[in-house]
Amino acid sequence: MDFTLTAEQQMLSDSVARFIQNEYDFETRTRLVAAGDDDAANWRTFAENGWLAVSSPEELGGFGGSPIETAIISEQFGRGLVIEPWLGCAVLATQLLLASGDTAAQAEWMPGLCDGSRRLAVAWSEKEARGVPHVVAVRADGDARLTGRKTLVLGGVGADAYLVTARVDGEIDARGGIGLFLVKAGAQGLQVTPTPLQDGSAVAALTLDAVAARRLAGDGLAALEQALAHAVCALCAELVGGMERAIEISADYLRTRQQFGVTIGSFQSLQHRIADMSAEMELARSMLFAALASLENDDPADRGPVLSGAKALIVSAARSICGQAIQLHGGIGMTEECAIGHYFKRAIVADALFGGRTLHDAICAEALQAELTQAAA
Amino acid sequence: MDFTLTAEQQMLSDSVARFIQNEYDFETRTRLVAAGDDDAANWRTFAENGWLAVSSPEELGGFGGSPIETAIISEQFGRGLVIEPWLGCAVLATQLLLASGDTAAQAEWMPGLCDGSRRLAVAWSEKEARGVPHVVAVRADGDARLTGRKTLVLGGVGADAYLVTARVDGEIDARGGIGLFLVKAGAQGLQVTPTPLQDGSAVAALTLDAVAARRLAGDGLAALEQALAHAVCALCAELVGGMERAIEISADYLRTRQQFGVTIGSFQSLQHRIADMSAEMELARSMLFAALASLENDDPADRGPVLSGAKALIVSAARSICGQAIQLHGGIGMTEECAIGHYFKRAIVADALFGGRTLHDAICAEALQAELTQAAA
Amino acid sequence: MDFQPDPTLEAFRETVRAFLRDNLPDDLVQQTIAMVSPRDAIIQWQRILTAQGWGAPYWAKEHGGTGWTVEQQLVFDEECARVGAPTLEGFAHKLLGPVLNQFATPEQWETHVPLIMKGERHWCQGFSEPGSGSDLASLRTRAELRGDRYVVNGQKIWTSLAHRADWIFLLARTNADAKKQAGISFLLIDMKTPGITVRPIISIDGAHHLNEVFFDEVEVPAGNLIGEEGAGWGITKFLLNNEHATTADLPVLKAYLARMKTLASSLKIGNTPLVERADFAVQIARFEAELRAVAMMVQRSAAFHGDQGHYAHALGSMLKLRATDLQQRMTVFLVEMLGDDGALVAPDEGKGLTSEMFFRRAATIYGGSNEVQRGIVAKLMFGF
Amino acid sequence: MDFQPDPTLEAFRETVRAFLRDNLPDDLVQQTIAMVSPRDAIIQWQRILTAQGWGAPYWAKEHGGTGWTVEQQLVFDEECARVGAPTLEGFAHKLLGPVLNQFATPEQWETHVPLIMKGERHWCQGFSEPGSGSDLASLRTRAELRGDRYVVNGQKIWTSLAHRADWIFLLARTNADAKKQAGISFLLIDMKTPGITVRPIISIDGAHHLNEVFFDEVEVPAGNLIGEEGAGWGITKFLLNNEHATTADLPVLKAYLARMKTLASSLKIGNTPLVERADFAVQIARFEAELRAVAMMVQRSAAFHGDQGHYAHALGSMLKLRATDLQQRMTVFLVEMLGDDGALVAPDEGKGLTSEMFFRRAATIYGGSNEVQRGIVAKLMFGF
Repeated sequence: MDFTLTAEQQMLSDSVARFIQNEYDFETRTRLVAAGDDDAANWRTFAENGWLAVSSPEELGGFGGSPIETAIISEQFGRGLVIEPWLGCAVLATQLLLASGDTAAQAEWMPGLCDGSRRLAVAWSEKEARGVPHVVAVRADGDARLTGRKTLVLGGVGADAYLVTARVDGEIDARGGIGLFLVKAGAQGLQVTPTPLQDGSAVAALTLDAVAARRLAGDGLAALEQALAHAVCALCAELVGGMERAIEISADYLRTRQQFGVTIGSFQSLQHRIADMSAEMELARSMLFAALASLENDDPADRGPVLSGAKALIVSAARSICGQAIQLHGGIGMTEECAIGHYFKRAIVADALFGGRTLHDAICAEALQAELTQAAA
Repeated sequence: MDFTLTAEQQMLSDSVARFIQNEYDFETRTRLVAAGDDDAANWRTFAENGWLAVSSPEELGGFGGSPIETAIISEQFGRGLVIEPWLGCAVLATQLLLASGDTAAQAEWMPGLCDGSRRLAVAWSEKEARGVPHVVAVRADGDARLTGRKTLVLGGVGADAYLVTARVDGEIDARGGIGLFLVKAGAQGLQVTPTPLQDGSAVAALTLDAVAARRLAGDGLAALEQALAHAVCALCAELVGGMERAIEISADYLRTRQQFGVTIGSFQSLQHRIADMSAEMELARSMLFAALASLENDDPADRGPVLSGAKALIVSAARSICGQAIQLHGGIGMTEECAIGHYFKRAIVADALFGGRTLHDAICAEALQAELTQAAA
Repeated sequence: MDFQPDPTLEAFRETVRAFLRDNLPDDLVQQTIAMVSPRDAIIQWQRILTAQGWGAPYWAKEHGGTGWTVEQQLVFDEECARVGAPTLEGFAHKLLGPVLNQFATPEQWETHVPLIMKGERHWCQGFSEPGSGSDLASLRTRAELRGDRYVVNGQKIWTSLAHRADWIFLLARTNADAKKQAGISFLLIDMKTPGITVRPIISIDGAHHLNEVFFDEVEVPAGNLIGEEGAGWGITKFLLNNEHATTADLPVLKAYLARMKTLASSLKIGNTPLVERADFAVQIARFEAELRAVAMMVQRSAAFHGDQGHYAHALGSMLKLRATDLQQRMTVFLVEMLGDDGALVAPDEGKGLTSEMFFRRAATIYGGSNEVQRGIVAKLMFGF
Repeated sequence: MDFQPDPTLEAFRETVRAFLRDNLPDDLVQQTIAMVSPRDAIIQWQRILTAQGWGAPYWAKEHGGTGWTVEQQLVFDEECARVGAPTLEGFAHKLLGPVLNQFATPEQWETHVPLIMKGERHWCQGFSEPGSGSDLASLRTRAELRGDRYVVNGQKIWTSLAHRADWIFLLARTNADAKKQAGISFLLIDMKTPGITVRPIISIDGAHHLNEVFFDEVEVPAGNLIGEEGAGWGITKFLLNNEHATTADLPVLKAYLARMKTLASSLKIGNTPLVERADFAVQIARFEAELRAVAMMVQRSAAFHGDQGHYAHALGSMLKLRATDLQQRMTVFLVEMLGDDGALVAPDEGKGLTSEMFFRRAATIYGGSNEVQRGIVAKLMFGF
């Protein structure tokens, strides 16, 4: 293991940080949110800088980076509260396409995903999935026509096509019988409803009524689980960046805000609070590293509880730290025009993405039970 | 509801407080612990002051008080970290005898319990009970001869007889088939092993090998659950007293201890800490009142989750507050000769008595599930 | 001390229930948990209450109130919240009202209270300023006596509902030379007076509750001063001391728990309702237990009503610490329970819960921040 | 940055395992989790290590150490803890050793280090005094130079293992006129020197680890001064900075987790092992996850080894905050798992766990209290 960024990684990190600083300050972001959509120009910038292709294999037009490069970008995006569908399109959809092993679909879509000219989004979640990828009620009939409803489709507004999980067989929560399908935007029977998130970004709900689709090759559920593992790591990296920035903003505020004739940073109770917040953030960052190590090294079967543990711990840390950051700001922290509350909003939304804390705790507990039962046998 | 002590209650509280102050200071207590046994003279004092009979019915030689009077005494005993078997003998055993409804046994034993000349102890817990009263492996044969092992018998050293739960029928965790038996000290086949607790008090483990016993009338399990409800309230009251005293001792220390040229009570972070400890203690005290209200007013079937919730919350508060009280003392708090650590020890022991936090949380959760299932049906 | 249920209180509860059953119009019933009701609903409901003789449920009989005990007031609040009755105009009833009853001249009282009872005069509170949050006594808004009028200049901030209030009660500095607290006075001002500008502040729940209020040469009749000049700080302490049992928001906490139970039954993972999972059930059960303790702490605090002693005051601060913390944890968990819907601005289920959760972040800031409360507890209980 | 496993490190782990398999005598294996081993066991084990060339596993080759990387050292500690090898004499290896390597004269080094490598000289640390806990620089023990000797008078407290130590390294004030930190020097003293009295302190786990040490006209050769007169504070900062990755006690945390898993399988309610209950399983699983994060934080902190920069130093303090908190929560839960046995001094199961739990209350006090660490973090990270 090596915790120091390589020269290339440092350059990547610096270039994203520069973009945030110069082209994505809080006022700019506020205007984007008010406009109700992300900015096509920004997506072009992402593509031109190679960020959209950073962790895709070279033979498919990518730069062959690892999840670490994705995490480096995500962390900076988290600092900037970027609302573009990086997580949904550039991470989740791209990784799902790669994991599917459907070489025809890859050949068709990867170039456009890498150069930013086209976007794919993943429609996997449903009302009663709550983060469990094999809870699927959307049905595919024998002609690969899909019917049902998908929620929380990240990057679903304006996507050119959707990767959709649908059930070809079995009960709603059976692990088997799930296929991965490609649905073109504008397909007959497909209704895409933009649903704004609390954090200012826009996702979509999909209603499918016998929509024509093409089934992709390979094990759809396994591919989705692989892609979700990447997405969870990217989200965790984003939250670590967000917490770090929220602490910096709070420290700046403590240095300037005066009460009782002194800066409030001179109060020991607030000094100790921000120290505890920092310690919690560094623990979360350490957890992110553990998740990345597991994603790189472990069998898919083993890394489930590691990633679930990371999601649970890091989201909890983000909610706690960003909530306290509001508290350190007092009244001003409660306003829409102050950046700090938006870090908290993102942390709240993050819990709902890819399954909440209670689910991930339960996944870890079940893995522990399996381990000990096996050891006893 | 009335939160003000009546004149009689105030007198009772004052008289116990006076006893602690004058005859049970920390040095005296330390000598008692070192001697390895409680003090017969103290027990006589308890009896002479009527404390042992305070919540027993008048027709059986008691003063007809409610659980509130028991709680008043327990709170003061908690402040003084009293090691005499008040909880085991004067509360649990007396209440079990009363709840059993066996009038012959009551007539035989109550006078001696009230005047302090005799002691009963309850042997209900077992290694695998962990607070669940109907987990009973000790067996009673057709001749009421008991065989098996009981743990954590409060007041079990020097008791004149034992009230023992034993299984006459069914599996180890069946709710039915449990009888309540009276076993005389010195009975053949009975081995009483003193087992010192972490907090300096002495309990006993009982090994029974075909010990002759007399089965008491009534539903043994229901009587035990009733008696345990009283004991849980008394223990909670004791812990509230203990927390309150631990906070007072810590505040005194903060006022006197000098570091960096000032008393450490001038540090804001420690001021805020002790304020939070106080708030947690007052919440625990409120919870105690809720438990007492439930014990007085609710059906036994309804008060289970109330008392479990109280046990879980109050023990957790006690561990947290008394642990922080050590921290406020620094190194000196880690020493056997400093009182503060002993409040923490009692809080740790309290979790093990009558079932731990995890069990009581689970009882509350199961009650909630039953409530919602019933509502849905 | 006893914990016997009070039969007269239970009878009172039945009376309130019956009244609500018979008198609360269906179109006034609100679905959201805690938000302030629309102005019209408040007015209409106030008239109904006044007609019943319940127009001032928190005040003594001598002041035209119901003369209910604190326990009765809690029952009234709880029953109203349970059926979704409109909120009362809290500034008038819980904050300004007791101040008028205690400190106003008969003329002042006659000017304002009848309008409160009719529901026709709504108030807001002008305490905080941009530079004076936790350090309230450092406020800088000036009220200068010129002849028979005070001329007010300055700025207030975080003024809840200023945009729909008719009048404001505020603190202003009438003596620049006096030491911090000593120069502060308590004034009532008609919001229609020239020179007042209200500017909205959008809070993180996306809603408009809060405002900035600017005062530019605002002329106020000298008769609108409550108490003596310079007595404002004492009046404020009196007012804030009445506030703690209210900041606990017990009826709202109970509504949160009820909502958790509903959601636990209706929401599912696959085919399994959340409540059947031990992991969800244990968290809700813990909230239920903690809420039981907070509810009893509210009763204890309420039983001290009027007592200005150290312990009573400190207990109020401790209640604020614990209740606001619980409000925040419960609302975060409620949003967590919503699953995907918890991320949405306009969810299928749980509408209003995310707003509620964001809004609750302010609970540890307003009414004296929790840091200030800890300082109060440390001082009152231990002399630090 | 990469998280590839290092094959040479895995090979090293195999080497350590093989060594332990072949060389750790059965009678030296200890069952308790974290306690310091008996003196004889330490000596015997030190000899075995030295014979292997591993007599100083934490030092650079130039100082006679193994020259292992920090990662290798962590592997070594972890493998030793896993099989229950005796502890090393930590004061010598982790605290004094690096100081001698950095600041001692060649003569001083030759006097002490070979005896450390033979296991024949055990040390204790004389920093804290009754009036100087968190405020270490206020210490009052005096060392007065008279001719070629320092004469030491004063008192130390919380001196771990002083009763079995051969020598003590301590801080004393050599210049009463200098400002607080400036007058402090670092001395080595033979515990057999006349005038030294050791008085036991029994700690709340009922055991004797701690002591008071009194110095009454204790004569110490001037050659026992490390560094310059007055350089003691700088040496102390160097020493404490090396301490954080150690205070995390990662191998011990891992042993706690292993113990939880064992107990979860072996202990039952009725016929049901605890692990089959979701309520126990989820708590252990959470500890496992948090421990994974702490373990990675230890690696990160260790990778800064030698870096005296602000961030590296602050990260060490943050690690101390999080790891000691975890130690306390894990041990309290372990005792909770024991059920009835958790209340007993001599339980059937879980012997030593309650002692361990009580002892861990000190983890947030020693090595710079957690309050001091928070102050350090606030200062280094934010300039407060």
